[in-house]
Amino acid sequence: MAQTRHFRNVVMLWLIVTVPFEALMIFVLAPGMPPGNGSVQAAGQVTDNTVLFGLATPVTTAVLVFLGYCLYAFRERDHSSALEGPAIRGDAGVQFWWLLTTTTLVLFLAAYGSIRLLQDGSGGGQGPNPIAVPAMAKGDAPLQVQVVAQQWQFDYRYPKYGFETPDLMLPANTMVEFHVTSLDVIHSFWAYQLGVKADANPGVDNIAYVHTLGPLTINVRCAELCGLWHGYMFDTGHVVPQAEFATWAQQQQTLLAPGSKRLPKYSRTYFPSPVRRSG
Amino acid sequence: MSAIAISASRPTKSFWQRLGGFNMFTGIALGIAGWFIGYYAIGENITGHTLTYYKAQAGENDIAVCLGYVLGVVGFLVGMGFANYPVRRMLGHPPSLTEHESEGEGAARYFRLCTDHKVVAVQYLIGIGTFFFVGGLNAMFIRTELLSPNTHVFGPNQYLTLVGMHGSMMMGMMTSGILGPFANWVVPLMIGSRRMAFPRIEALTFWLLMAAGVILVTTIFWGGFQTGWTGYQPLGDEGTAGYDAYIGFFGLVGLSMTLLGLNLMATIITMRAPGMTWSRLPIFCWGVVATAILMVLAAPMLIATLLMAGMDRTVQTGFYIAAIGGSAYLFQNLFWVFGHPEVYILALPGFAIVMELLPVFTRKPLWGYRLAVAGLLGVAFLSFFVWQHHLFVSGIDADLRPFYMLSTEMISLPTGFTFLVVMGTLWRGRIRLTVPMLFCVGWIFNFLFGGISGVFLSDVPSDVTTHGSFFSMAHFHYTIMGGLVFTFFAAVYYWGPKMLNVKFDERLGKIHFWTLFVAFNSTFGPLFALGFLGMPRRVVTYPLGLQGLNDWVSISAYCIGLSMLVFLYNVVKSTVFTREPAEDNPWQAKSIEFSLPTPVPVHDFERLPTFDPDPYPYGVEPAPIGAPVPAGGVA
Amino acid sequence: MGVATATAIVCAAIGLYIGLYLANVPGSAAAVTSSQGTSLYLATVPAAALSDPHNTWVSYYAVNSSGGDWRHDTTYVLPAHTLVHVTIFQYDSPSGIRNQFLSQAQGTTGGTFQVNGAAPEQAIASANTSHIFAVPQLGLSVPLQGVSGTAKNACANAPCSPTANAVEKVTFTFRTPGKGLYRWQCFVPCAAGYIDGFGGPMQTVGYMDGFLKVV
Amino acid sequence: MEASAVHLELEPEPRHWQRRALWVGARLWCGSISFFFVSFVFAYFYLKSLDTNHGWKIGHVTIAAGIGVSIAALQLVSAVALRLSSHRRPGDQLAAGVIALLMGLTAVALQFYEYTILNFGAASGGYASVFFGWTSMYAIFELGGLYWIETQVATMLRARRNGGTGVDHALAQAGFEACSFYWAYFVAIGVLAYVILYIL
Repeated sequence: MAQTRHFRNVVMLWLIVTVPFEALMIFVLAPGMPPGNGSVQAAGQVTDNTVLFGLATPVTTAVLVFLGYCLYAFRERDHSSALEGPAIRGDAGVQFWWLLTTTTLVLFLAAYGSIRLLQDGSGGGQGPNPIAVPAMAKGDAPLQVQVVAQQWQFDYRYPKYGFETPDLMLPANTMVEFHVTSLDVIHSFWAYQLGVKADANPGVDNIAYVHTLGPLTINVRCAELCGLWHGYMFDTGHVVPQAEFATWAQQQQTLLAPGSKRLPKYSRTYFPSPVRRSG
Repeated sequence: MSAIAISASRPTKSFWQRLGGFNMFTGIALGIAGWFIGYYAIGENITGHTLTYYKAQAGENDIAVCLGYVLGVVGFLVGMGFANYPVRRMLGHPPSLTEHESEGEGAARYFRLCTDHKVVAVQYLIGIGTFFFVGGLNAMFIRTELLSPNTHVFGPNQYLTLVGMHGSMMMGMMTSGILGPFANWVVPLMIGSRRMAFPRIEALTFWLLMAAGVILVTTIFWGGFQTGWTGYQPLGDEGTAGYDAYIGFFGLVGLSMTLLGLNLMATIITMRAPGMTWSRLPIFCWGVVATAILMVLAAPMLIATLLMAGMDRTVQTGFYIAAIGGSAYLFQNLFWVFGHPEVYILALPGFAIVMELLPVFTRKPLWGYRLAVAGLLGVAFLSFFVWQHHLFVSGIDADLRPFYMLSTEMISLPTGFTFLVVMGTLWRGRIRLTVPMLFCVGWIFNFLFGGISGVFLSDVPSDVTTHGSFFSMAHFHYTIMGGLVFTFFAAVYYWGPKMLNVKFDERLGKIHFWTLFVAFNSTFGPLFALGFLGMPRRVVTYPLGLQGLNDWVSISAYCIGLSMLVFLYNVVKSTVFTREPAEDNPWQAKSIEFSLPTPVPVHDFERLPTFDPDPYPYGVEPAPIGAPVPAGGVA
Repeated sequence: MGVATATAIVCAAIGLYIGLYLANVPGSAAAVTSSQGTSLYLATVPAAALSDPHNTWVSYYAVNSSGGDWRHDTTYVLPAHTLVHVTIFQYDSPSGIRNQFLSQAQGTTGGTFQVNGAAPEQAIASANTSHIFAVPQLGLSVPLQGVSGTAKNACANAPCSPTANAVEKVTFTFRTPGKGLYRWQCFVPCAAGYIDGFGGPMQTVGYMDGFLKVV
Repeated sequence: MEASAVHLELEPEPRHWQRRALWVGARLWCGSISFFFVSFVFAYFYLKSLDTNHGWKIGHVTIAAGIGVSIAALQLVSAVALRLSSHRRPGDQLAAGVIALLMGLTAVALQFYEYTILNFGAASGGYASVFFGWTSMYAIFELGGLYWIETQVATMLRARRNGGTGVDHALAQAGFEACSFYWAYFVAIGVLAYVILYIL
């Protein structure tokens, strides 16, 4: 019958289109998927994106092939024609299978995403009480770096060394615990290659974990509109070998001593006088 | 009761006579007067230690500005004649529904309070269309600035104001982009009524929106606002009085939305003609119901949120100021409890229009009517439970993140219903690729990508990179521009001729579609890549390596602009120059609005219609012999 | 037709205003090159000139070597790869630093600055700080000492005079990078009246923000 | 039909449409104001639980308990009177309307009087913000509700003066019912405000 033939055509076309696209996605595009394998968390995101692309591709091609086929096969080419289509008002079987398929997909995605998220936090800001502390962060004390955002610059406070600096420097192969906070408005600390993004809110300590791998250059940008120079709130950070990091930290301690002695006591949040409209 | 007699003619007056009385010009005059009273007569005379200090230091008086806006709007509405009826009611005169319904046939009725739903619809179409084009112009400016990696044409202040104005105008004005013009016009006709349940409120929603638009533009007088359309606090609190204009704008938009939704819902609930049961309601009306639920419930939260921001700026409360017990999260939470339903307020009418138009152009009944209704209502319901996905990296307590991931992804189920309905309706139809149909097909393509990219954003690990980047920007342009604007044009080409009694040039319409479709995808497709490559939203700079993609996007965006000019030319040509009257039923549609003469008379129906069991009586019934055939077919 | 004309006039007026707003870019001032090298002379005032649209806003001005010839410019044109001597005439009083690590100068030659020609300093107390001249892209940031809040002859509005008004003269040198447009800003919450001291002039190019145009 | 005719005889719409529209409209509007005030409820509990910078209550924040209880009581009595009269004779409705109007106006006046005697200002922390924001918005909305009651009272007065001619009694009754429902619902929010702001 006609509709069986049409349906077979659609399925065949779908397979023909999907297989190469799927292969392209998984084998060609996936290895270069953002944000790259700069850290354990970033690599996790690459895997996650690969899974999502892998699942999204057949769904997308299914709809597009179906649409294209309909427009090709069922298009009325005789404009004066008054012919009508068949009066089909639904089909319980199709609806059931559609619902089952989409629900399965959705539940799988939600479960998969949750599992990945709970494993290591995926580099996202988790607020003051993280739910996903990576196993490695529980053992040895991770390196704490406080990211102090202000209009319009990120500063990095290393409580272990007692200084604050505008330069982000991290040791390689180390568990880092970012504490992101803000002194004025909302910013967002986005260390692209590390796969870290955490909003900086005034009065909030937003914790994000990342496990660095080899040496790396990091582009840091503000990802939340923070006013006039939002577009210029960027800097470049580095992941360096551990010995090099130790040397750098020592140098900075000396170099920044005059400023460091004026720093307020280390705290998870700061509330500088808000200077209200009332003055 | 006796039948209502309607007078079709009114005494003619000269142009100058018509200028007097209650109309737009009186409204503007009183609006300006109200501004001066609010700002100078009251606001500048309020004293107080803090205010004096503030005025001396910042050279600004937010209390006066806000009062000026409030009284300006009040003056405008009084001048339009909106106070007349409430005052009469205060004096005890009986209620009436037909007031200002027949304001003659001339163009003047479009410039005054008119409660004919068809007039309000056309007012909406023109008014919203104007702001849509201004918003689009802002987008062109934004893309011009992004032609180069560093500031070059506009300064950073102007750039951010452009970003904010573009976003606010599109989100605020286009929220009513389909419900304003098309639902107001077609819903009463579809359900067999002569008017809306509250005709004066219907007119009010439109004029409130226009007042809001003007207020938004006045932000420039204060130096603009730096917050984008989301208006995050405490950045907004730092802003100059330009942010007061933002508050005034969105506050009025929220009020307009609430009333528009309430009115449409009350109309559909109470004023259905005999035979128009819920199961015979055209799917467009169901879309309107779903959208109206969101409007009625979500928009008031926006008003409250912005009022809190306004109080922080004027009377020194501290809702959003962390140092004195407030929280920036409060704003983010409240804003997105409104904001996520808001994006479905934008998207759902698009679903409804596609499903309404497909049967006409495939010559088939709507496939899966109940599923379609379930899809619309399901999206509306779920949209209240997903807002924290906007806060996935915000540092809010993370415990609920898996829940919001699940609820967000679950929205793809009812959205999937819509897709299934669309696909089922296309299947084995006799598809006529007219201009409205082309735009519907465009919607299927665009919204597919919009929806799929939404899955990436709803997945927390993937969202960490894409959040707040051009990826999310591309995502919502695919859903809103690809979803709402495409269906808006589908509706313009479909109902527009009947509303305006003109015939559009079909060739130009096709040129408009194809250029828009190609340019749209060429503009927003690369933005996904830009987001993945690390470009945040709303920035005026970007790394040198991204210039190629950005320039490509900018040039494509100009092509969108050119495509819109084709549309504008088409509209102006057919409405002003050729003026070829529209046929009564150019699409051989079987819905009731096309059974009426063009132009539709003021009273719509002489006899109230009665309705058949099937809202979509298209197609040839299957042959009675043999088993019924499966539609989509499952192996 | 009357309606159309009126609408057209209103639209044109609005369009013109928007156009003027968009084209509103503050002027630029070039550094002075002499036998002593390249010098840039700036001044900060508690409030812009009375004729300014925001005459209550704190602002930078470009001046000449003797502190005269006031121009309301915030884009400063400098030669590339050159040592620039910057002199800032400080007429504003202190507001205090929000982030204390900025009390230390960074990115200047020797990491120091001089106040009124005295011995080079590395840092100053927050309570004495009026502004911070910072170019984050270059890692440059210099805290600027403010005049005493009780000074009798404090300047109110621009223009001010180094002879008639209380002034602190801050000098430092830094090396310009390659060609490009770099933004500068202030880090002290000095926009009185605005929450966090960061509204108004702190977020408007032409007051406490601007560009270094290195050519 | 002849569209050019000066007078058209139109089939009238069902009379109950307008009455039902009032019924539905009032309930929908209740939904809207619920979400409006839910924002303040949310703000209250959110800011209280966060207590950012120990700023929930800064300094001495003591509320005028007597005034609070008076406002709530006045509103409650007005709502009960109005709602109970909604299915009674117009005479009772008129009396209830006048009572509700007077009590409501007194409540609004008391609210603004309270602002002048409190020992804290709007800037005294999260609680003060919510208190001033919620109560002032409530008072403004209350004036809107009182306007509606006033129109009912005025309509009944005028009808009584005219001897009841030209009045659609069923419609007037529907209007009164919708108004009293809205008022009762609105006052319930007011009582909630009292419980949350004064007792919790």
